[in-house]
Amino acid sequence: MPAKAGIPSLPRPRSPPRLPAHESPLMKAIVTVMLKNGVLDPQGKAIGQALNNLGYAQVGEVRAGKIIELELTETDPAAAKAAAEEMAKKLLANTVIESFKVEIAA
Amino acid sequence: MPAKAGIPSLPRPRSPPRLPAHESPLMKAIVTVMLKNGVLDPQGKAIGQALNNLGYAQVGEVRAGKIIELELTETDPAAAKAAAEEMAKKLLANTVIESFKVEIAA
Amino acid sequence: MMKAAILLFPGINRERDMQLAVRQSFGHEPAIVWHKETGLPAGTDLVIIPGGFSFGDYLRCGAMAAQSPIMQAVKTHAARGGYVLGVCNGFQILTEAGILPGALLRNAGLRFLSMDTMLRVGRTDTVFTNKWAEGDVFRAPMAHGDGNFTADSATLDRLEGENLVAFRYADGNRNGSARDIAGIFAPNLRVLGLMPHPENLVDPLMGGTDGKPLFDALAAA
Amino acid sequence: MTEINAALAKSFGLNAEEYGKVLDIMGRTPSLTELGIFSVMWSEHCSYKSSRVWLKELPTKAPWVIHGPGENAGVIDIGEGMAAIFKMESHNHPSFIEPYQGAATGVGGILRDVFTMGARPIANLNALRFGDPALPVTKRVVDGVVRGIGGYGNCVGVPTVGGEVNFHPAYNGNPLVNAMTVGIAAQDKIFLSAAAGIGNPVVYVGSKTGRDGIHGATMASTEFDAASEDKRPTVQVGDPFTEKLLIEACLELMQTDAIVAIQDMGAAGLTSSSVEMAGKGGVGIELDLDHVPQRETGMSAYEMMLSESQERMLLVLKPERSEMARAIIEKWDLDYAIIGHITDTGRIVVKHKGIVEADIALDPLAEAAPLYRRPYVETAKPAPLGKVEHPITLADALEKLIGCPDLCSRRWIFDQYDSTVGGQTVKRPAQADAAIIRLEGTKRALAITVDCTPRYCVADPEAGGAQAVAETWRNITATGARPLAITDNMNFGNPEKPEIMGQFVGAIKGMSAACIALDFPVVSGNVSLYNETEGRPILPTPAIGAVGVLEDAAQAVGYGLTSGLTLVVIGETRGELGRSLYLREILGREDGAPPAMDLAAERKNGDFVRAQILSGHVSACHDIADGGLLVAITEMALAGGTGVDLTLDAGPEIWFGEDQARYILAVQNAPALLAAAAAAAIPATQIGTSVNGNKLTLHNAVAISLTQLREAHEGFFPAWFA
Ligand SMILES: Nc1ncnc2c1ncn2[C@@H]1O[C@H](COP(=O)(O)OP(=O)(O)O)[C@@H](O)[C@H]1O
Ligand SMILES: [Mg+2]
Repeated sequence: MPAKAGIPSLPRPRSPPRLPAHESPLMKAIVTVMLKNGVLDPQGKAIGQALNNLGYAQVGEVRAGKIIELELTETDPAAAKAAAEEMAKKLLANTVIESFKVEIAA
Repeated sequence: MPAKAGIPSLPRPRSPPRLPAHESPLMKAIVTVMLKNGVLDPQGKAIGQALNNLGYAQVGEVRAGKIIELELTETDPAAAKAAAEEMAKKLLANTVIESFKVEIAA
Repeated sequence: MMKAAILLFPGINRERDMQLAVRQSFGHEPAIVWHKETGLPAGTDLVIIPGGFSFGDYLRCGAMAAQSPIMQAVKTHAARGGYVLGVCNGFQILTEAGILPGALLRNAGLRFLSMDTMLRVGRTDTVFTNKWAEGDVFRAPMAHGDGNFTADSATLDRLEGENLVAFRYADGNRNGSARDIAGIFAPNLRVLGLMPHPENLVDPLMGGTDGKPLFDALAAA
Repeated sequence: MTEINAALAKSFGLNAEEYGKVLDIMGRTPSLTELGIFSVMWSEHCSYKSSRVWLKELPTKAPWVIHGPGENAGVIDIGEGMAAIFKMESHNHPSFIEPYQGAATGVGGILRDVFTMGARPIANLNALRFGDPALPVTKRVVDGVVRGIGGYGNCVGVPTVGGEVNFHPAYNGNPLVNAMTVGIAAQDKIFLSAAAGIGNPVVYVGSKTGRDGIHGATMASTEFDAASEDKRPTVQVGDPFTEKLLIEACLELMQTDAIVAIQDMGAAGLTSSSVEMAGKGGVGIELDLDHVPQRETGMSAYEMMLSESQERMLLVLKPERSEMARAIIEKWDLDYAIIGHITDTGRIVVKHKGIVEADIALDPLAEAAPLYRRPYVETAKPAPLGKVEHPITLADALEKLIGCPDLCSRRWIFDQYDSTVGGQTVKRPAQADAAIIRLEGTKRALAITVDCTPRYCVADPEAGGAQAVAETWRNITATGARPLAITDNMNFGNPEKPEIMGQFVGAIKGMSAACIALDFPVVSGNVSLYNETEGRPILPTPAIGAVGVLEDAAQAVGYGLTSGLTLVVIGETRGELGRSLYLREILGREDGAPPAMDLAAERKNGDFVRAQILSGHVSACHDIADGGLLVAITEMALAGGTGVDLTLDAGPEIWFGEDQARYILAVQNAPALLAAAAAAAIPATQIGTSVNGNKLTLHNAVAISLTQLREAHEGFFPAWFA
């Protein structure tokens, strides 16, 4: 379509603008969030029971957690890890009930 | 959080009964379940936006998944892995929209 | 007369219910405040955080809303001794923001629970509960997937010891909440969070007026 | 490069003749994108090619109908300048492949059909049909569907207030998930989809486009077999949070004068929305796909045009309002993009990366769409049921019936649905024959219900079609509301089989007759064909959703009994057991003729009952349907927690027959009611009283404990999912 006068031709960038791809080497942070030991895990328990019922007698305790993979425009793995840890503390995990772990994959 | 009295810290074994602990060496299977590529991930999208809004401009795509840790009374890692894979296919992952990965930790 | 402000986060869906209850008891419209605001309307006495699924509750219930700009203002308001009422998602947001202790986990049965429940009133010397008598039992609809209140035993002991449990489930604990807790106060008794919805029973046509005393009490404060 | 030929067209669902028409219209070999556009626009789902000639027979007009079929949803006048906007839609195939997401996206889709017209959704309902509960797969599907409906509806904050559930082995490989949404708008603020204004921008709002559900519309138009497993990438994931934002953003934008036309992107996404908007407006449309917000990289024009990504809308805006519109949409964190403009060419032109990927004249695309008057054979009228033996006592039969999967309490289901959000729910599930939802700021309320009895439809589609309409009318009447109009969801097997087409035709005839007799027009609907698995069709299931109005919500009655009332049956009880649940559950038979329909009696009895309710003489009212008289009485006793003493001396035919056009009224003043009925020549029979206590006592002094009946009634689902 020949760009029609008055029609903006590109959707505007959304908050906040990110770096163009060639300037932003990607790093992946993998944040694993689990309920703390001692916090009852109804989901894990239900999964364990379901597996036992399916005949998997070898299944003992089951814990269910979340995994969040973040693509980060960072070059330094240590900086990436520190940033992801901050995000986990601030938002991704509720440290009242959950613990987390951050791993960096290039 | 200290375990509350009265809340058993382990789900009670259900049918079929398992071996007593001393006869059942433990192995841990970690099943990671993620949405398949191309499948919309509303959770990941919302988390990414929230992180951007918090000022983490370096965060690009975010994918959210589940992690399920199984305690298995198995001795052979290969058998444990095969069993966990079967469980994932059967119950833990919805293979219509999710893919999974199994790791064994002793 | 209290000046009330209802916070609106994206995904909140019981703001109209809350408006209706407030309008009926207060005789005037509450302000509606968008989550991206950084301040509350001047003269706000009571902040209400209604139920719903803020940000879809996609990470944890209330987690993302707790980080919204307006929550700084709510923290300041609470620290200054302002009144705050959080219902359902509002309660979850208050715990995620650290304004109330504990956390709300998935219901023990892992299913959404939508039904009436009976609540027993704890203390009645608060601005929220003074229209009830201690031990009164009243009906309130609940509608939540994550109402399983949890905290470490020291916190639970403290809540009980300081008489900060506002309401307990009186007809069975369906969601698994620790010590049957349905709602709690902050130590200054000016912040209340609870899971069930008194705002959904304030008119005979809704099936009863069991929840109205809460709003009448606030209106009279 | 894929070669475009008849074989490819066939794999897209176009037969040789249809592909021939495509070549005629194009005058050349179509591009892949063009072929994709033709195939989805001419799919059964979008073109109604097998059903259209018959749907025309349905009555669609009444003085209170504002928009009948043809718009995104039907619109009726409900007084005080307000309109109710409603529709029902199926998500059958997706719900079998992935029950949670299939059902969830079904709810999302029907919501969009309603709020796209300017209505705030105020109620959701669902009509569900599942296979044999003894099969593990049935349990998995029920669990997923119920969670999916709840997961979506609860999150968007629209109360789910009613529905129905049946089980039958005919649905084993093909469950039915029909979702209905009702919304409210001001009559002078209703938005339509006809595009207008040459040069006006075409605006995309909502979620980004991914490769979801490509060819979903085509898939919904073919039979199921084992190979369908491979079509799985078409599964879409619902995002109710984004839907909620979309509702609020659209309703906010609709308060301004920015919108010229608006249409949700449903089945066949961008293709059907753009083609229909331009087609209806008699204009042309040009799209530049470069501007389409994309979730994935490297998407082709074909993929973007056919994607069924959810939570998206297409708008035509006044150009001078587009920046204001952008501000509103972006405030709600949604994507906003101008992706094209309206032209005067009468063509749809699709460009991508500077290349014209499609250029099709809109008129022939619509007008030459296939239209089939498929051969059909009428279903033979079933032989009436002869005399039957009764192996067990009334008490035992009642206990068994009240706990069977088709009659047991649905509490386990509706307890997972938020039914009170919005603060306007006057009667929740299992309190009245229809849900009652108040209209904010007024005394008025709507009464809403969905119904169908497929076991009647399979025996006699015409009687079954009429019965489905009549039952919804009766359910609304039983609350005191005035029935206004219906929406339908026609779920049938493969229309290329004459006997299936015969079922369809019969159902339409029966529905039409009932609509006319009851002044109850059809204002919207949906057709779902090819509901077969390995050649075995479902029971014909014309699900009906209905809406009525009460001028004063406080006049609504429920069916829960209080003590001290007299029970009077209105309508004639002949004791027909053909196709009844008693016959199936107690005698293990599914034969005979379904109860005869007498539409004149239906109308007369119902008008009488409604008048009695509105004059304040009725404390509780229940229609008599599945399971018959004794089951209905038991439901009233259980709902009110009150005992019943029955004086009527009768056998199983009378107690369990499913004769139509009947109600049970519980009143203080029975003589007055009986006299009024006699004066109006309406059959009325006093059958007993409600009493303090915990027993249901039969005429022969046999007493059944309500506790025991309650356990049977409430037990099935919790035990199944324990
Ligand atoms: N799928 C469902 N979702 C929500 N409510 C339902 C569903 N199925 C049944 N219900 C509700 O449960 C109650 C009993 O259902 P049903 O026995 O089919 O009612 P009736 O025969 O009186 O129409 C009704 O209020 C109905 O709306
Ligand atoms: Mg019914």
